[in-house]
Amino acid sequence: MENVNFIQMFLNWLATFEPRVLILAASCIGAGLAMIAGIGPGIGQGYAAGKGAEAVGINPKASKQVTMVMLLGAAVAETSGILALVVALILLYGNPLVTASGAGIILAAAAIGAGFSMIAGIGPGIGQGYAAGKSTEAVGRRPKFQSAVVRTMFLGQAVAQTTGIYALIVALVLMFANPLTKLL
Amino acid sequence: MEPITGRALILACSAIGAGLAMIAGIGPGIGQGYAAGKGAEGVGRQPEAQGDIIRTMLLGAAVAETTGIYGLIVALILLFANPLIGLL
Amino acid sequence: MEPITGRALILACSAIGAGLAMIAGIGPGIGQGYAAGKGAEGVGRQPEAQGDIIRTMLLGAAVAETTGIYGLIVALILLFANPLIGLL
Amino acid sequence: MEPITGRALILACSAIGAGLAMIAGIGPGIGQGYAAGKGAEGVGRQPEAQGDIIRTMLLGAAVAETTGIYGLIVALILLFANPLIGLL
Amino acid sequence: MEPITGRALILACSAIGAGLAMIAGIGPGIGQGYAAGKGAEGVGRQPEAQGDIIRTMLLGAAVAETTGIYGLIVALILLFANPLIGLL
Amino acid sequence: MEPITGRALILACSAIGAGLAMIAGIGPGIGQGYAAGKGAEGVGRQPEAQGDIIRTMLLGAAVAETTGIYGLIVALILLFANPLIGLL
Amino acid sequence: MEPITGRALILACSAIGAGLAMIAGIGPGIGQGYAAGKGAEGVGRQPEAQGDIIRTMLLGAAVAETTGIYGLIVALILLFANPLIGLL
Amino acid sequence: MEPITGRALILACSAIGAGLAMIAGIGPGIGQGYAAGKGAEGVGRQPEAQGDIIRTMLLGAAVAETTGIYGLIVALILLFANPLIGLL
Amino acid sequence: MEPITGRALILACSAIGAGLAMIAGIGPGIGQGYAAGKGAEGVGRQPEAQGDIIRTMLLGAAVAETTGIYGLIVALILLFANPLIGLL
Amino acid sequence: MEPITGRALILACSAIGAGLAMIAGIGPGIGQGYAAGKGAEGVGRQPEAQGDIIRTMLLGAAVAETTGIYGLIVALILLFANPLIGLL
Ligand code: NA
Ligand code: NA
Ligand code: NA
Ligand code: NA
Ligand code: NA
Ligand code: NA
Ligand code: NA
Ligand code: NA
Ligand code: NA
Ligand code: NA
Repeated sequence: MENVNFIQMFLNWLATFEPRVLILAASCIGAGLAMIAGIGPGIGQGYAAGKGAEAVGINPKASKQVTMVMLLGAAVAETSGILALVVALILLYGNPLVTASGAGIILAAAAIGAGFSMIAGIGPGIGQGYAAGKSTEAVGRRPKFQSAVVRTMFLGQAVAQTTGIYALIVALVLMFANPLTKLL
Repeated sequence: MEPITGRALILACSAIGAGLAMIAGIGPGIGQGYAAGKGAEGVGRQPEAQGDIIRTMLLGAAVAETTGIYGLIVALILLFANPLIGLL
Repeated sequence: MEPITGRALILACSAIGAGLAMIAGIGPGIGQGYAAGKGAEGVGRQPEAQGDIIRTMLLGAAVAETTGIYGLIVALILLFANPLIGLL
Repeated sequence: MEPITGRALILACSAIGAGLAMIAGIGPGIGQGYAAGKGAEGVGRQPEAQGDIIRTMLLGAAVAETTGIYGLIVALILLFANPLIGLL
Repeated sequence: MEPITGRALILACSAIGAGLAMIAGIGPGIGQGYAAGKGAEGVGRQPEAQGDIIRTMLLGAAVAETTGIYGLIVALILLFANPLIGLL
Repeated sequence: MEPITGRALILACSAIGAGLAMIAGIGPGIGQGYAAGKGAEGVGRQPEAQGDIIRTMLLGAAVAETTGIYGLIVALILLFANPLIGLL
Repeated sequence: MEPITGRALILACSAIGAGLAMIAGIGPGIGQGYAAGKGAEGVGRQPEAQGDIIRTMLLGAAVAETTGIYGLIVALILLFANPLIGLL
Repeated sequence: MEPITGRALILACSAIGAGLAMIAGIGPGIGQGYAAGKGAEGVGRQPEAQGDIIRTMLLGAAVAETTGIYGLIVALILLFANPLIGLL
Repeated sequence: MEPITGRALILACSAIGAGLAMIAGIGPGIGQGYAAGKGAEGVGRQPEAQGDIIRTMLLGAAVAETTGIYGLIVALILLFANPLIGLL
Repeated sequence: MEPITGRALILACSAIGAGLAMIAGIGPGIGQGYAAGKGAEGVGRQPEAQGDIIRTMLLGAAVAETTGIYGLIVALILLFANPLIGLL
C-alpha cells in the first residue's frame, strides 16, 4: 500500500481492463479527434464560396466558369476532411488495433495518436480553400486565362497537401504497422 | 458493489469522442459566414445578379457544410450505434 | 459507501463531451459576425439595396448557424437523452 | 472518511464541462468585433446612413451571439440544473 | 490523515473549469482590437466624423464584450458561489 | 508520510486553472496589434490627424484589454486569494 | 522511499500551469507582427513620415505586449514565488 | 490482467507525442495554400510573368514546409528510433 | 525497484510544461511572416525605400519575437534550472 | 508485477512534451506561406524587382523560422539530451 502513488493506482486501474477494452475506448476518442480536421475544409470552402458569389456578381457572364473553378478547388480542399473521416471509420468499423499483437496500452495510445495526427488536416483544408477562392476570383475577372490559373491552383494545392499526407502516413503507421509494440 | 466494466469505459470515452467530433463545426461556421458576408456585399453592389450570387453562395456553402456533417455522423455513430461495443 | 460505478463514469464523461461539443459555436460566431460587418458596410454604401443585403446576410447566416446547432443538439442528447446509459 | 462517490465525479466533470462550453464565446467576440469595426468604418464614410449601418450591425451581431448563448445555457444547466445527477 | 473527498474533487475541477471559461476572452480581445484599428483608420480619414466613428466603435465593442463577461461570470460562480457543492 | 490531501489537490488544480486563464491573453495581443498596425498606417497617411488616430487607437485598445485583465484577475484569485480552499 | 506528497503535486501542476500561461504569447506575436508589416508598408509609402509611423507602431506594440507579460508573470510566480505551497 | 510496465508507458506516450507533433502540419497547409491562391491570382493578372510567379511561389512554399517536416521528423524518431527507451 | 517519487512527478510535469510553453512560438511565426510578406511587397513597389522598409520590418519583427523568447526561457528554466525541485 | 519507476514517467512525459513543442511549427508555416504569397504577387507585378523581393521575403522568412527552431530544439533536448533524468 505504501509504494502505491496515484499514478500507479491509475495505471493499475487501467490494467484491470482487458487490452481490447482500452483499445476500443481509445478508438472512440481517436475517431473524435480525427474529425476535428473538418475545421479546415469548412473554412477553406466557405472562403471559396464567398469568392464565387462575389465573382458571379461582378461578371455574371462567366458564372458557369466561375462556379466550375470554385467547385474544382473546393473538391481538392475536401481531401483532409475525407481522409480524417476514413481514419475515423477505420477506427470504428475496421479497427486493426484490436487484432494487433502488443501491449494494450500502446495500441490504445496509437488510436489517440492517430486521431491527433489527422488534426493537421486543418491546414491543407484552409489553404487549398483559399487557393480555390483566389482562383475563382481570378477566373471571374479574366475567364480566358482559366487554364493557367487552374493549373497554378492545382500545383499550389498539391504543395499545400503534403503535411496532411505526412499526418495520414503517421496515423496509418500507428494503426497498421505500429513499430512501438515491437520495442516492448 | 459493481465495478466499472469495459463496456462502461468504452461508452464513457464515446461521450468524449462525440464531443470532440463536433468541434469540426468551427470550420463550416466560419467559412459559410464568410460566404454570407461576400454574398450580402455582392447583392448590394450588383442587385441585378442577385439570383446568381445567392445560388453560388448556397452551392459553395453546401460544399463547405460536409465536414461538419461528417463530424455529426461520427458523433451520432458513437452515441447511437457504437460498433466498438460489438467488438467487446 | 457507494463507489464510482460505470454508470457514473459515463455520465461524468457526458458532461465533458457536452462541453466540448459547444466549442463548435466558435465558428458561427466568427462567420456570422463577418456577415454582419459586410452587411453593415453594404447598407452604408447602397442604402437602396438594404432589403436585399439584409435578406442575403440573414440567409447566409442561417446556413452558417447549422454546425453550432449540431453541437448544441449533441450536447443536449448527452445531457437529457443519454443513449449511452441504455447501452450499459 | 467519505470517499469519492459517482455523484461527486459527475459534479466535478460538470465544472470542467461548463468551462469548456464557455469557450464558444471566442466566436461571437471575434465576429461582433469585426462587425463593430466595419460599422465604425461605414459610419465614418457615410454619416448620413448611420442609422441603417448601426441597425444592420446590431441585427447581424444579435445573430452572431446565439452560439455564445448556447454555450452559456449548457454551462448553466450543468451548474444549476444538472440532469446527469438524476440519471445516476 | 484526511483523504481526498468528493467535495475536494469538485472544488479542484472548479478551478480548472474557471480557467477554461476565461479562454472565451480571446474572442472579444481580437474583435475589439479589430474595431479599434478600424476606428483609428476611420478617424484619420474622416476627422470630422470622429464622434460618430468612436460612438459606433464603442457600441459594437460593448456588444462584442458579452461572451467574455459570460465566461467571467461562470468562472466567478465556480469560484465564489459554487452550486455543485450543494448538489453533493 | 503525508499523503495527498483534498486541499493539496485543489491547490494543484488551481495552478493549472491559473495557467489556463492566462490563455485569454491571446485575444488582446492579436487585437491590439491589429490596432497598432492600423494606427501606424493611418499616421503615415494623415500625419496631421496623428493625435486623433493615436487617441482612438489607445481608447479601442483599452477596451480590448479587458478580457485579458479578467483572465489575469481570475488567475491571481486562484493563486493569492483562493476561495475554493475555504469551501472545503 | 519518499511517496508523492501534496506539496509535490502542487509543484508538478505548477510546471504545467507555467507552460499553459506562456501560450498567451501567441497573441502579441501575431499582433505585433501585423504592426511590423503595416509599419514596413507605411515607411515604404511615406518615407517622410517614418518617425511618426515607427513611433506609433512601437507604442501600439507596447500596448499589445501586456497580456504576454501577464502570462510570463504568472508563470514566474508559479515557478519562483509559488504562493500555493504556503496555502497547504 | 496484463500490468503496464514503464517501458510500455513510454512507448504509449511516444505514440501520442508523435500524433501531437504532426499537428504542426496545420501551418504549412494554411500558408502554402495562401501562396497558391496568390500565385493563381498573379498568373491570372500577369500571365506573361507566370514562370516568375510560380517559381517564387514554390520557393516560398518550400521555406514554409520546414516546420511541418520538423514535426514529421520528431514523430518518426519517436516511432522508429525512440531514444527514450534506451534511457530507461 | 524505485517507485514514482514526488521529485519524479515534478520533473515529468516539467517536460510537459516545457512543451506547452513552446506553443507560444506560433505567434511570432505568424506575425513575422506577415511582416516578411509586407516587406517583400513594399520592396517591390518602392525599391528606393528598401533600406527603410527592411529596417522597419526587422525592428517590428524583433518586438514580435519577445513572447516566443519568453516561452523558450520558461521551457529552459523548467529543463535546466528547475526551481520547483528546490521547493520540495 | 514491476511498478512504474520515476525515470519511466519522466521519459514518457518527455515524449508528450516533445510532441507539444513541435506545435509551434504552425506559426512559421502560416507566416512564411503568407510571405511566399506576397512574394509571388510582387514578382508578378514588378518582375524587374524580383531579386529584391525574393531577398526580402527570404530574410523575413528566416526571422519567422526562429520560434519553430526553438520548438525543435526543445523537442530534441527532451529526446536526446534529457536533462530531467539527471535531476532525479
Ligand atoms: Na505542404
Ligand atoms: Na466540405
Ligand atoms: Na452550416
Ligand atoms: Na449565431
Ligand atoms: Na457578444
Ligand atoms: Na474587452
Ligand atoms: Na495588451
Ligand atoms: Na519554415
Ligand atoms: Na513581443
Ligand atoms: Na522568429
